[in-house]
Amino acid sequence: MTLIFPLLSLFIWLPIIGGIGLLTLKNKNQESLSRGLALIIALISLGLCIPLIVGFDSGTAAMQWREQMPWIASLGIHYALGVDGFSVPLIVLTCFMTLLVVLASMVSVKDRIQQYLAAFLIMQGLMCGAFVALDAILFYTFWEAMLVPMFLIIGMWGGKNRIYATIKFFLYTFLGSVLLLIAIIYLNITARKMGLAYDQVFNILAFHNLPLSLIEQKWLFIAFLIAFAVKIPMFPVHTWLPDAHVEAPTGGSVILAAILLKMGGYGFLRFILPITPDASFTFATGIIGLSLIAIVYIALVTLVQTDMKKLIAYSSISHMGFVTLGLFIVFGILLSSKDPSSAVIGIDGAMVQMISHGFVSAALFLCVGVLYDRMHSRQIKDFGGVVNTMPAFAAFFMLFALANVGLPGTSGFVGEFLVILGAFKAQFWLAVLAGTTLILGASYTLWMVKRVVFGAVGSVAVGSLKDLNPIEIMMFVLLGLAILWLGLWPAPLLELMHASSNHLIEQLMQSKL
Amino acid sequence: MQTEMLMLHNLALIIVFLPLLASVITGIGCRTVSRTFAHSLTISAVGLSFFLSCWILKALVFEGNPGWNQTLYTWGVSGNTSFQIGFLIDRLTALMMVIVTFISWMVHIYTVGYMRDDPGYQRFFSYISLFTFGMLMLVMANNFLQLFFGWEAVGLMSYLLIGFWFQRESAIFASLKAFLVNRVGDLGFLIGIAAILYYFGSLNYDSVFHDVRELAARGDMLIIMNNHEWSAITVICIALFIGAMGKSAQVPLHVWLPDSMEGPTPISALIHAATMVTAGVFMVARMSPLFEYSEVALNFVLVIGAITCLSMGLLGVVQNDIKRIIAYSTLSQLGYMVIALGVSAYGAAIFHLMTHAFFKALLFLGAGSVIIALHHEQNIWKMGNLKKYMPITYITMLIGSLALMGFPLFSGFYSKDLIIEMVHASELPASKFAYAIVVGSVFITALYTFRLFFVVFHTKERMDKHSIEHLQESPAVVWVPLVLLAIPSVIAGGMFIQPLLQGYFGNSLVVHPNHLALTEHSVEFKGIFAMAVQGLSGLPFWLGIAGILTAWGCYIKYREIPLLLQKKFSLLYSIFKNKYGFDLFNEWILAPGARGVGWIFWRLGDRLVIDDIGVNGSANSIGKFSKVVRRFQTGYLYHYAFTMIAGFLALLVWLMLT
Amino acid sequence: MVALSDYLTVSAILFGLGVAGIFINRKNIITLLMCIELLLLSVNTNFVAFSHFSEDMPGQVFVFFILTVAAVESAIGLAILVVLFRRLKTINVEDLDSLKG
Amino acid sequence: MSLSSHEFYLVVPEIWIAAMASLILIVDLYLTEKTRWITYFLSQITLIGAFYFTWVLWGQGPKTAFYETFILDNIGTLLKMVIFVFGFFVFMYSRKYLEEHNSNRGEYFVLCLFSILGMMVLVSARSFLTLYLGLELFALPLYALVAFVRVETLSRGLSQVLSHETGAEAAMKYFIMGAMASGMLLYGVSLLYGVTGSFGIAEISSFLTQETEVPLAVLFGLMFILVGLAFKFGAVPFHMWIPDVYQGAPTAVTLFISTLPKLAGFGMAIRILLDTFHALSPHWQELMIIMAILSMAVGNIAAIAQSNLKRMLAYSTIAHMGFLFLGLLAGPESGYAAALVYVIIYALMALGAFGIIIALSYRGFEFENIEDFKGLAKREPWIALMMMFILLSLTGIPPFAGFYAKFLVLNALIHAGYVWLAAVAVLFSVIGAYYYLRVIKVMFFDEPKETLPLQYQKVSKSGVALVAVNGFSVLLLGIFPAFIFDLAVSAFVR
Repeated sequence: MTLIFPLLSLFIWLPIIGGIGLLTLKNKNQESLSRGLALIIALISLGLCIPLIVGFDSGTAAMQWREQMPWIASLGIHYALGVDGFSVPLIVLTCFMTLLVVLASMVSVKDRIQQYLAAFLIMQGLMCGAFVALDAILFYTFWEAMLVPMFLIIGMWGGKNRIYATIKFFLYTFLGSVLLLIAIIYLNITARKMGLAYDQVFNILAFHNLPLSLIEQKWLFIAFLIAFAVKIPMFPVHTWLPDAHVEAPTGGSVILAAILLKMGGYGFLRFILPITPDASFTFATGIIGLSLIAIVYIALVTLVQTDMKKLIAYSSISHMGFVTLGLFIVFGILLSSKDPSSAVIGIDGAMVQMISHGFVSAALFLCVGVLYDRMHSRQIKDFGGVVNTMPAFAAFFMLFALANVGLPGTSGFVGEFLVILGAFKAQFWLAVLAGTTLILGASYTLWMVKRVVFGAVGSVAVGSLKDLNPIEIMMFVLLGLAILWLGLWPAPLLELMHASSNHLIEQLMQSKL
Repeated sequence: MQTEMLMLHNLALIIVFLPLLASVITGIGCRTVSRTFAHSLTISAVGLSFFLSCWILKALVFEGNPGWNQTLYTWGVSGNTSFQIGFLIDRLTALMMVIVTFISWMVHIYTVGYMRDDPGYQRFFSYISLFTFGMLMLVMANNFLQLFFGWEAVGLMSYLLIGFWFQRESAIFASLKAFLVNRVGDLGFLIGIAAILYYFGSLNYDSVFHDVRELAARGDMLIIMNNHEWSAITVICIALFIGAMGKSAQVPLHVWLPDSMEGPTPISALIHAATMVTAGVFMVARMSPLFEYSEVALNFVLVIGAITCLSMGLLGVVQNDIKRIIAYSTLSQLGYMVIALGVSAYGAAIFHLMTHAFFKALLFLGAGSVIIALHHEQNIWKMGNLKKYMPITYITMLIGSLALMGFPLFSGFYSKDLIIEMVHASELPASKFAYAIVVGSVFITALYTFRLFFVVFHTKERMDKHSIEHLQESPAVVWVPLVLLAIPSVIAGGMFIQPLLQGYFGNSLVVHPNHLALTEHSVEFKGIFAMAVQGLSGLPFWLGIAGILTAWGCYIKYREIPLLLQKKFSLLYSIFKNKYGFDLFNEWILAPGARGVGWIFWRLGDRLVIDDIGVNGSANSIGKFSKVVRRFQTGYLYHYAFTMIAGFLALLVWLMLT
Repeated sequence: MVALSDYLTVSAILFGLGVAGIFINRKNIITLLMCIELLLLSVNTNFVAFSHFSEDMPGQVFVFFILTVAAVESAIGLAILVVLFRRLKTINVEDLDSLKG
Repeated sequence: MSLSSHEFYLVVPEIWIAAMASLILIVDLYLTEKTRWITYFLSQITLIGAFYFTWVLWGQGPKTAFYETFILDNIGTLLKMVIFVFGFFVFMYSRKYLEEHNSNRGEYFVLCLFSILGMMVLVSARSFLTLYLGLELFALPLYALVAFVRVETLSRGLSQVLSHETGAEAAMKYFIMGAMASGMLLYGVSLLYGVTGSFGIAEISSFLTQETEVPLAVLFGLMFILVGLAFKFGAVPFHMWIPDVYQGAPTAVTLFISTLPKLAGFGMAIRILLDTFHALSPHWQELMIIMAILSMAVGNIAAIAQSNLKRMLAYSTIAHMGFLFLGLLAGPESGYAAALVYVIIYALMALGAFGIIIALSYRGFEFENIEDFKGLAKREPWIALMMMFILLSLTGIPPFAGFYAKFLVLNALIHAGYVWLAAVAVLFSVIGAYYYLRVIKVMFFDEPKETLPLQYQKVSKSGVALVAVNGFSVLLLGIFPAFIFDLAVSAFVR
């Protein structure tokens, strides 16, 4: 056994311990101290991504940076960590977003800043934990524990209706995830019956190879689906999202949209597809149908929203529809073409869409946050002509809106493009229906931009708005660069997960029956 | 040779990225850089691009360089598909590059005068340079991904430029409308691209064009609906053409173009007349190897073009806004180009695209000159007799008008006449119908063109006193581009028709052996003057003359005729006035319909069914149930005891029964 | 000859009376205490009867323990009753309803 | 047959507690207000000593004594040790409460010690005779404790809080119901005795194993005994006493009732279900399933509408006992161990929850309404945080201990083939999550109430420390749950 540097543990525990440390800080100027400390921790976390990527071998789908030690030995539960091409980008995204949230809090959060930052740092550790956990129970632990800081963030720093929103958020997701636990235990029992080694009985990768009958797979699929569908969220279990987003403080919305939703997509990649390939195949049509409903129906709903955050939240649902669509058209492609590698496009599209949506939705929420800080309103009707007083803001807002529209050259385009290309391979009408997002997405986004940013100065309040301060500009520049980079040159990202996508396709092609 | 190619490769890069660089610099620093800096930087960048484009054109045309396909970088690899960014330079591209950079350069210069007092001066230059970049990306692309990038980039720029005066409600409305309508087309375009990837496994032009014959031979069919199969190529071509319909404003996706006149006039000239709207035409020409294999698609193209050509020309006759008249004329002329595409006369389409770019830019800039002289007055009925005050504008506009109506020897004559001949020669089922329309449209073109011309430059002054006092010829930065554009508007037709017919485009355009009209025609070509003389005896010429005379009769001599006609055919007039109801449909049925459906979904689906009934409903019912359950805990001992005994007995019964 | 079943029937009736007394009586708490005694007595009857008929002594030993415990129970019950009466000035079962819901 | 001195060696802890309790009872008579701490001190010594003596006996089983009426085995020993540990913490929490409510008299500790003695007898019972005696010994002091009067408070005429008045009512209800339940248990025992001719657990067990046809009287007996058992746990429909007693009793007593009796009840369940009726498991498993589902349903649903925290926690107890039943019915392989872990962790959480109520209460003011917790996070951030830990643990959110308790039970349940039951159980815990969240919401999201009755006192440092130890042990047990699980498994190794 070779001793390796516990990089992944660092990703988890550095922010968590930092967050706890922040809570216990007692000092005369503890506020500025905690801001500084949080910033340093966030920066170090982001810095850790460099060795993570540099040391990552994108040529193999095997887990890397592995760590494993017994945790609850008698049950075979391990503290097992590892990353592959799917988790690395998500970890980077997580660290990046936390840094942004910390930056954003510099100007906008004044109430209980210590706890606020601590909650987000702990959140970061937990999210990274979920992305790197290879043990199902460890994953579940992080997955569930995440609810708590988010619950507090929405409840403590949220808007008027925050209580309803946060309890709804908690219960919705909790309801989804309890069945996940049942499914995990069921798999564990199966693994034990198979006589798997004791360090394998809760291992997610070992789950991938368990032989399961179709009926078992179907039930497992449903249990997993409920958990992940709520997180993504898929129609019709999406209604927690608009409420949670609207009421959450800016940082909460950012993390919620940028990373928490990705948990659902990640769950599909890590659990549903490899563990229940045959059931996934059976249910693919249904999931694709739900995805299309998300894309079209939700887009229409988005059109009539009057609250900016709600609008962006609904648009998130619509965009996440592409993730599930991308993942499940794979089966259609595999059916219609014999070449398995042509199906990779669906997985790639879904993954890029997740990362991109992370950046774009976060950026848009930050934009709304910037406006909210100044006007204390999120209603579209209260704005109008913001560009007159905040030209720099308007420029960034425009950029992010265009990324949301999926304009080529921005990250928003790449995922949708790949998924639509893939959808056509599966079925002509799928591509057409998915493609309606081109029109609907542009409609709701740019209509909002029109009403908020453009036009003559709408009110006295808008007339006295102050443009971005340096910290906000820094945030937006970072986001803008990320969005453009991903849009103009997604090759590094695609390369990073190349092997993992191929591996997933192989797993999907191999029936467990 | 090696080094020369390398240099040309780098030249191509420079051509594309100079405008981008200039735009980014002015854009980021738009509040800090001076106006002079902004315009000198962008003008020199685009100017340099123009000269370098000329250089490349020279290398291709005169030095026998066959063109090349260069790869810039790999955008991404997914599965077995590799997406590359690169440039395909051939004669078609080179010509487009020259047109684009030239028009753009002219507009840049013109803008210095036109936008002199605008607070968004630097921003404007940034936008139009960025537009130039997008357009160059579009025409130089060697793959569909990049084509789509350029396609959307110019769409974006048109959105931003139409809404340039963001305080005007009408402008931002028009910009949104333009973007959305274009997106409808883009949906088709994207489907086309997806189909190409599906059938060809690649998005690169060369491999697609290489494999198309094989695909056609294989005759792959795509099941659209049950028992409804379409040939794959037809689907691809129609889908792509739907994209072109959006960009090139073909019926029914034309509605954005007239409204886009809300943007500053240089934009109308640059985007909505000369370059962007022709992107669709260019794209179809570029895709000629595909379209040639689908008769159905060609017929579709032809019919759409014909409908647009006639119907939009008719609308031009009843408009009163100087820019809108020209906009409708643009629509009609785009119809001509699309018709040319439909009959496989890609060369003629590109030719008309080029001549049209010159004279339409000229007309727009001329109109802009008038508008700015009248302090942003656009209603032609508030103008009149401007020839007295603005001689240069007057003359250049006259040249533009003659070119537009296709007066022999002017550029428009050659291109338009060529198209008419082509349509005549075509053997497609729809060509008879199209022929009638192209010929008829000549009359209408002349009518609306000279209606505008006469009303604006002749007749009485109808401006208010204040305007008349300040009325004078526009400054040099405005009229110099007019003159510079007037020159090609006259000579471009004569200059280029010969090389065009003698196979200028070489292998960059492909015509199926069955549709070889254009090359056949070249045999009969006897020289530009001979063609002009021949044109004098043709029906189109006389129809044009009739159009001018009618305009003269109606708007100078007998002013009461149009009013009489208006009364007489009031129904027809109101149809024309309402632009066949497209806008009404979109604004009163489609958009509110979508919002209404969205609202219903939201309130009924999300709020009522999922939230109120599903989520909150179950929560509330549990809450209510909780109150009921609570009531069982009465507090009375005897109830407690009874529950215990009853429970005991029930369990006992269960135990005994099972 | 009295058969085992007769004893058992009697004790079952006693037990039933005790139980019914607890939930039918709505007036006096002391009645409840008596009912509980009745329950225990029926159990005792059972034990003694079984013990006798199976000639097994330990059953009757159990009865002694039950009797002792029953005494203790009564003591505690009455003590609580006293406290209750001091507080509420009532020993009505129906008045014991401040804790509910 | 004769008794050997060796047999007395096995019951040293019991003797020690009995002797010490009697001693304290006497000593307490001679103590003044100022020296009252001696009672407390002696009680804790008693528990520590008992823990030590039991510790010595660990691993020495299984041995029976006193004519097969007493058994020393690992499960009993472990339960006793856990009972002492919890008793120790209960006393620590209670001391301050008793002082503040002017009822710092020896009776509380003495009664508790006697009750503990009863529990010890109960969990070591090898015969229904000892089982019954243990049960009564553990229950009777509790009836008295619930009615625990604070005469001083009354005479000084300070403002009275509901629980002072309701103690007697709760005690009466508890007493009547308890007596009825033990009567039914006894009736069942008598039936069993009639059929098998013995009330020794071993004899009955072997009788049942040999018998292929189950006599009807045995089923009746089983049912009656199950009632006695279910009553102790407060499983529906034998739960009616729980809310009233939890709410009505002084919080220090509620604290005691909500923790230790659950452990003792678990011992009783093992003695009855595993030791006696193992052969009839198909029969009682079905009944347990029904009671478990009913308990989870009624407990979780009724808790939602509560405004009194003690009462809400009482209903939550009912729900948790339903979950515990699931572990018990899941069978011997891992179910009992899982249930044992569950009951220990549940006791820990209940200890914390009621302990926090005690820590927050002060002279004349019971901190028992959910409303009182408004804005607690601002006034007592540490206490609020610990309360949140405990509530989340009760909900079953990892990484808190409650999650692993639930996880182990579910694991056992699914292993036994009851996947559907596991699904039902988790769905009910989602409903349960709501009322726990509501308390967290009140503590963290609401603004503090403007005025609190009487003079508000901040929780003392030692109180916070005690709560923190409790809260962090909930967290730490969640992060490192392995040892407690191993312990539970080893308790069932024979």
